[in-house]
Amino acid sequence: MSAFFTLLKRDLRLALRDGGALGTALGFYLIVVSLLPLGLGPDLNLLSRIAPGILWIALLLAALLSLSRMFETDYEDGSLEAIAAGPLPLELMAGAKALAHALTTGVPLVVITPVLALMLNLDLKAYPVLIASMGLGIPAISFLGSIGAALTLKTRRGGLLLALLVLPLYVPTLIFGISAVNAALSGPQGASSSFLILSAVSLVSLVVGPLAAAAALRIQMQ
Amino acid sequence: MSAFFTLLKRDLRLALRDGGALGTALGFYLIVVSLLPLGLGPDLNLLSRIAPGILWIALLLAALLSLSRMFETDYEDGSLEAIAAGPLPLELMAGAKALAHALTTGVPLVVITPVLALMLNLDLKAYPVLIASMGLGIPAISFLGSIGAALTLKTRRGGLLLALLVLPLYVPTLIFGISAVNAALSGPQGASSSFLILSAVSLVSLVVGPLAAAAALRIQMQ
Amino acid sequence: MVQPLKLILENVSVARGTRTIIADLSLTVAAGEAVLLTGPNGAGKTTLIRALAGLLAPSAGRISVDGGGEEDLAQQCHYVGHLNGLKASLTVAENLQFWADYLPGHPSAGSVGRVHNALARLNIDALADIPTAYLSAGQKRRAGLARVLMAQRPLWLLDEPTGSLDAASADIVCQLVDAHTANGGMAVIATHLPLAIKAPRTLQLGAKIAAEAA
Amino acid sequence: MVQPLKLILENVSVARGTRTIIADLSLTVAAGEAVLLTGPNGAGKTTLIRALAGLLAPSAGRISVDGGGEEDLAQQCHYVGHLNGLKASLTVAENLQFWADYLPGHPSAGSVGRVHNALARLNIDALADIPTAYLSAGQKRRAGLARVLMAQRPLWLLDEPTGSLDAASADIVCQLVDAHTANGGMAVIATHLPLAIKAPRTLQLGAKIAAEAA
Amino acid sequence: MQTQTLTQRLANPTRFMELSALVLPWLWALAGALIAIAMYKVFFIAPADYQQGETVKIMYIHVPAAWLAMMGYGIVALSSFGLLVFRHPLADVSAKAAAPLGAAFTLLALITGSLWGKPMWGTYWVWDARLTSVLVLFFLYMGLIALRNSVEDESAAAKLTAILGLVGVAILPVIKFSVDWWNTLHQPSTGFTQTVDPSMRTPLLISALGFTVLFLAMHMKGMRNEILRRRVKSLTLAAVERAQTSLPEQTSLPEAR
Amino acid sequence: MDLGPHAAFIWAAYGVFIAVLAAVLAWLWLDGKAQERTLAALEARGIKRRTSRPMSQADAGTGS
Ligand code: HEM
Ligand SMILES: Nc1ncnc2c1ncn2[C@@H]1O[C@H](COP(=O)(O)OP(=O)(O)OP(=O)(O)O)[C@@H](O)[C@H]1O
Ligand SMILES: Nc1ncnc2c1ncn2[C@@H]1O[C@H](COP(=O)(O)OP(=O)(O)OP(=O)(O)O)[C@@H](O)[C@H]1O
Ligand SMILES: [Mg+2]
Ligand SMILES: [Mg+2]
Repeated sequence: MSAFFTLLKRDLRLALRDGGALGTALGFYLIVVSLLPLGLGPDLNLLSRIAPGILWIALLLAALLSLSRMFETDYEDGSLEAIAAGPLPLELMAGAKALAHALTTGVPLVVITPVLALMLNLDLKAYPVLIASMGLGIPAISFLGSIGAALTLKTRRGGLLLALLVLPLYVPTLIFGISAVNAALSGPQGASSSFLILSAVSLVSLVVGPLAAAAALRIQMQ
Repeated sequence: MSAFFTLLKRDLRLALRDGGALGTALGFYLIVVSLLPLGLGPDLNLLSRIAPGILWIALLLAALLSLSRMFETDYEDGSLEAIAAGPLPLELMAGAKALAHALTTGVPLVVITPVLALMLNLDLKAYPVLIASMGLGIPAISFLGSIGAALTLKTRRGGLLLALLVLPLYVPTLIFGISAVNAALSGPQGASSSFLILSAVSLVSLVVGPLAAAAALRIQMQ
Repeated sequence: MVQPLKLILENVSVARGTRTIIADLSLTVAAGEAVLLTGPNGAGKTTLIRALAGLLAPSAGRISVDGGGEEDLAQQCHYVGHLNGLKASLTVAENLQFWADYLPGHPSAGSVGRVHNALARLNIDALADIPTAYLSAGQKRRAGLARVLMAQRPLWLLDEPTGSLDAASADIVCQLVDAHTANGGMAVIATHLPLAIKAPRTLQLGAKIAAEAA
Repeated sequence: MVQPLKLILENVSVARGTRTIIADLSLTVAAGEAVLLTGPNGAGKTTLIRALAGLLAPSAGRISVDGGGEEDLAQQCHYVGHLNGLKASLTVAENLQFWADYLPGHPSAGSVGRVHNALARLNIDALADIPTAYLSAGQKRRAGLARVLMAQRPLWLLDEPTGSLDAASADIVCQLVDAHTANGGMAVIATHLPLAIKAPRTLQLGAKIAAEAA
Repeated sequence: MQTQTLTQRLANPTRFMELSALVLPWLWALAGALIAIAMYKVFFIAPADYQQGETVKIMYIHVPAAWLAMMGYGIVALSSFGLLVFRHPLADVSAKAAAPLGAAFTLLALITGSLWGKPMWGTYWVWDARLTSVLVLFFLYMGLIALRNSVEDESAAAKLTAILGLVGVAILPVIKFSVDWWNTLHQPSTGFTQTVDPSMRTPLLISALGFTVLFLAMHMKGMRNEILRRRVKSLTLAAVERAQTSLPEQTSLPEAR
Repeated sequence: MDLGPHAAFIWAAYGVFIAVLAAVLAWLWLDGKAQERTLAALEARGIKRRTSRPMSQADAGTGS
C-alpha cells in the first residue's frame, strides 16, 4: 500500500508543480460559465433555470478535458514502463492515477461551484444538493474516465476518441446528478433515490475503472 | 509566397493524417451539444431559444481546445526552429499556422453546425445568419488564438493559461456573433451592423494575431 | 549478494508490426555476466531489450529468469530505454526519491541516503536541486540511469546508456555495471560504442535484418 | 561552389538562465573548415551551437557570417539539434519533401530528386515510405540529418550527429561533412565521439564550467 | 558622456530609488489627507440620494475603484510599450508592480458594485455589458500575472507579458463603451460627474483623487520593492558564482583565437 | 449615524474595501522590509554587484 501512496503523492505533487492540470480544468469551468450569459443574454430567470444542468455539464467537460493526460505524460517520458515494473499491480496503479485525477481536478471543480452558481443566480435551496451530487459523481467521472484515457493512450491527440468513448459512460452520472438537484428543488424528500443510484454508479466505477484501465494499459505498453 | 503554401499544405496534411485536431474539436462540439438536452431536459422551446448562444459558445470552446497544439508539436520535435530558419518571416509563419488551424478546425465546425442546430430545434430563419456569423468569426478565433498559443508555448500544460489569456480576446467576437443572429431573428435588417463590426474584428485580428504571435515566438525560441 | 540467477531465452522470436525482427534466438545469461548487444541501426537491439523487459511479448519461444522468486520478468529487471523517465518539473533528487520510495526496498540504506549515494556515484550531486528540464543531454541521461541504483534488481537492461555521455561519465556507468555483475547481477546492454566493461560477452545482432530494413 | 565565407565570433558570451556558460569566446571558422566541439556533459556545446544558429542571443559579443548575403545567421545555417524535427505520422520521404520544398531552392536538382538523392546517400532509401514513428533510433537520426541536404547552406551545425548511429552510418555522416567542407562549406559539430572527418579543428569547451555545473 | 535627458535620468534605477525615496512619504501623506477629507464629507455632509437612499455612499468607493482598475491597466499597457519599443529599463518593473494593484482595484470595483447591486437592482450580479467587461478585465489581470509566473526565465516572462499587455488594451474602450452596445442596468458613464449635484460630486472627486494618489504611491512602493528584489537576486547569484570559482579547476577555459 | 435599511451593504462594501487595501499595503510593506533585510545581509557578507554600471540591464532585469 505504501507504493500506492508514494505514487499518489508524486502525482499530486506534479499536478501542483505543473499547475496545468488543475488550472486547465478550473479555468475552463470558470470560462464556460462566464461565457454562457454572454451568449444567452442576461436574463437571470432563464439562467437560474438552466443553472444546474449547465454547471453539471461544464464540470463534466472540464474534468473530461484533463483526462487525456492521466497516463500520457508518464508514457511519453518513459516513466509509465518503469512504474509498471514496480511493486504495484497495474490495477492499483491505474486506481492511484484516477484518484489523483479526482483529487486534483474533481475536488477543486466542486469547491468553486458555489461561486459560479451565484453568478448564474441558482436557487439557494439547490446549493447543498448540487454540491453533494457533484461530490458523489466525481469518483465516477475520474474512474470511468481512466478507462478512456488508457484506451486512447497511444492515439495521437486522442481527444475526440477519448470524449466519444467516455461520454456514453458518463450519461447515467449526469442524468442522476441533475435529477437529484431538480428533485430537491421540487420537494424535500425527492432527491434520495437519485442519490442512491448515483452512489451505486460511483461504487461500480471504482471497481470497473481500474480493472478495465489496467487491461488496456497492458495492451498499450506492448 | 510558395514557402507559405508549402507550410500550409504540410500542416493541413498533418492535421488530416493525425486526425486528432479536427477530430477533437468536432467531437467536442458534438458532445457538448448533445449533452445539453440531457442536462436541461427536453424542453424544445427552451432549447431553441438558447440554441444560437449555445452553438456559438460550444464552437468557441471547441476551437479554443485545439489551439494549444498550434505551435507545440513543432516546438517539441524540433521542427519549429528549423522552420524559423527558413525563408518565411516569422509573422507569415504564424499566419500560415493560424490559417491551417482555421481551415482544419474552424471550417469543419461551421460545416456541421446546421446538423447540431437541427438537434436544438433552432428557428429555420436563423440558419443562414448563424453560419455566416460563425464563418466571419472563425478568422478572429484562430488568429487571436495564435497569440495565446505562442505566449504559452513553453509553459507545461498551458491549457488554463491559454484559455485565460484568449478568452478576454474572444469576447467581442462572441458578443457580435450572437447579436447578429438575434438581430436577424427580430427583424430583416437588424444584423448588418453586427456583421460589420464582426468583420472589422476579424480583419484586425488577421493583422494583430500574426504580429503578436511572431513577437512571442521570437522570445520563446531564445 | 543477490541470489544466483539465470536469464534464459529459448528459441525466442520477436516481431514488430508484421516483421519478425529477432528470429529463434536462444541465449543464457548467467549471474555475474554482462552481455553487449551490438549491430547496425535497425538490427533489433531495442526490440530485444524490450522483450527482455517484458514490454514486448515474444511471438514464439520463452523468456524466463531462473532461480529467482516467482515475480514476473518486469519485476526482476531495471529497464532504461531511450527515454529517461524523468519528470521535467521535478528536481533530480525528487525524481530519484520517487523511485527510491516506490520501488521495493533496498536492504543497505534508507531511501534518502540511497538517492544521495546514487547522485554522488554518477557525479551529479551538484545538480540535485535543479529541475531536470534545465539539464544538458548527458546530465539528463545520468539522472535517468541513476534509477537502477534505487532498488536492487538482478537484471539491468540498458539501451545505449552512454549515447550522450562524455568519456568520464561513460566510465562511471561501466564501473556501475561492473560492480553490479561482480555482485552477482546480470546486465544486457545495447550499444554502438565499445564499453569498458570487464569481460563482456558480445551478441552481434543480424546485419542481414538490418540490410533488409535500411 | 559556394561563395567563400567566414563565421566570425568576437568575444562571445552566452548565458543560460542567469549563468554564463560560454565566456568571451573568439573564433573564426573559414570556408572549408570543420570544427569539432568537445567537452564533458554540461560544458556548453549545445549552448554554443544554438547561439551560432541564432536561437540564443549572445549576452555579449557578436556572431556573424562574413562574405555572404545580408540574410541573418539562421538563414545561413542548417541546425540539427538533439531533436530530429521529424513528424511521426509522415513518412521519411514526406518529411524530407517538406524541407526540400520549404527551404529556398537548390540549384542542382528538382526537389523530388533531391530527396531521393539524400535518402540514398544516408542509406535509408528502403525506409522512404515508412512513417517515422516506426523507425529505430538510429534510423530516425539519419532521417533527421538528411535535412541538411535539402538546401544548400554554408554552415552546418550538428549536435551529436552520430550519437545513436552505428559505425557505418557514422562514416556516412562524416563523408557528408567532408563533401560539404570540400565544397567550401563550414561545419561546427558537437560530439563526444571521435569523428572520422578530414582535418578537423577541435575546440575543447571548459572542463571548469562543467565542474561547476555537475 | 552625453548629458542625459530627463527620461534617461529617471530610467536609471539607482536614480529612481533616490527620487522615489524623497517623494514617497509626501505621496502617502497626501493620499491619506485627501481620503480623510473625502470620507468626512461622505459620512457627515453628503446627502442621501433621493432615489438610492444612503446606499449611494457606496458610490464614493465604487467609482474610484472602477476608474483605478482601468487606470491600472493603462499603466500596464504603457509600461509594456516602453519595454518592447524603448527597452526602458524601468518599464518592466512598472508593469510588474502595476498588475496586482490593478487587479486589486478591479476586484474592489466588482465587490463594491455587487454589494451596491443587491439593494439597487435586487441581485448581486447581472450579466450586463459593463459588469461582464469588468470581469473580463479581471481575467486579463489574472492572465498577466499567471503568464509572468509560469515563465521561468525572467526576461522572457517580461517580454511575453508585455505582448499580452499590449494586445489586451482593447479591453479599455470595451469597458468604456460597453454600456452603449448592450441594454444595461448599469449607469452609463457619459457626463455623470457633470450632472450630479455638487454636494455629491465634490466628495466623489476628492475621494477619486485621494485613491488615485494612493494608487500611485503603492505603485511607486511596488516598483521600489521590485528593484530591490532584482538587486537581491543578482547579489545572490554573484555569491553563488564566487563560491563556485573556489572549486578546483580542471582544465583551461575555452581556447580563444 | 443612520444609514437606512441597507446599512449592512454599505458597511460590507467599506469593510471589504478597507480590508483589501490594508492587505495590499501590508504586503507592499512587508515585502519591502524583507528585500531590504536580505540585501543588507548580503552586503554585510561583503558581496558587491559584479558590474558597477549604474544603468546595468541586470539591475532592472530587462536584459535579453
Ligand atoms: C459588480 C458590479 C459593478 C461593476 C463591475 C461596475 C463597474 C463600473 C465601472 C467600470 C465604472 C466606471 C465607468 C466609467 O468611468 O466609464 C462604474 C461607474 C459607476 N457605477 Fe458601477 N459597477 C457595478 C455596479 C454598480 C451599481 C450596482 C451601481 C448603482 C446602482 C453602479 C453605479 C455606478 C455609477 C453611478 C458610476 C459612475 C458613472 C460615471 O462614471 O459617470 N455600479 N462602475
Ligand atoms: N513500433 C514499431 N512498429 C514497427 N516496426 C518497428 C517499430 N519500432 C521499430 N521497428 C522496426 O524494427 C526494426 C528494429 O528496430 P530497433 O529499434 O529494435 O533497432 P535497434 O537495433 O535498436 O536500432 P538503433 O541502433 O537505431 O537504435 C527497425 O527496422 C525498425 O524500423
Ligand atoms: N534551459 C536551460 N536553462 C538553464 N540552464 C540550462 C538550460 N539548458 C542547459 N542548461 C545548463 O547549461 C549548461 C550547459 O548545457 P549544454 O546543454 O550546453 O551542455 P552540453 O555541452 O551540450 O552537454 P551534453 O554533452 O550533456 O549535451 C549545463 O550545465 C546545463 O545544466
Ligand atoms: Mg535502439
Ligand atoms: Mg548537448
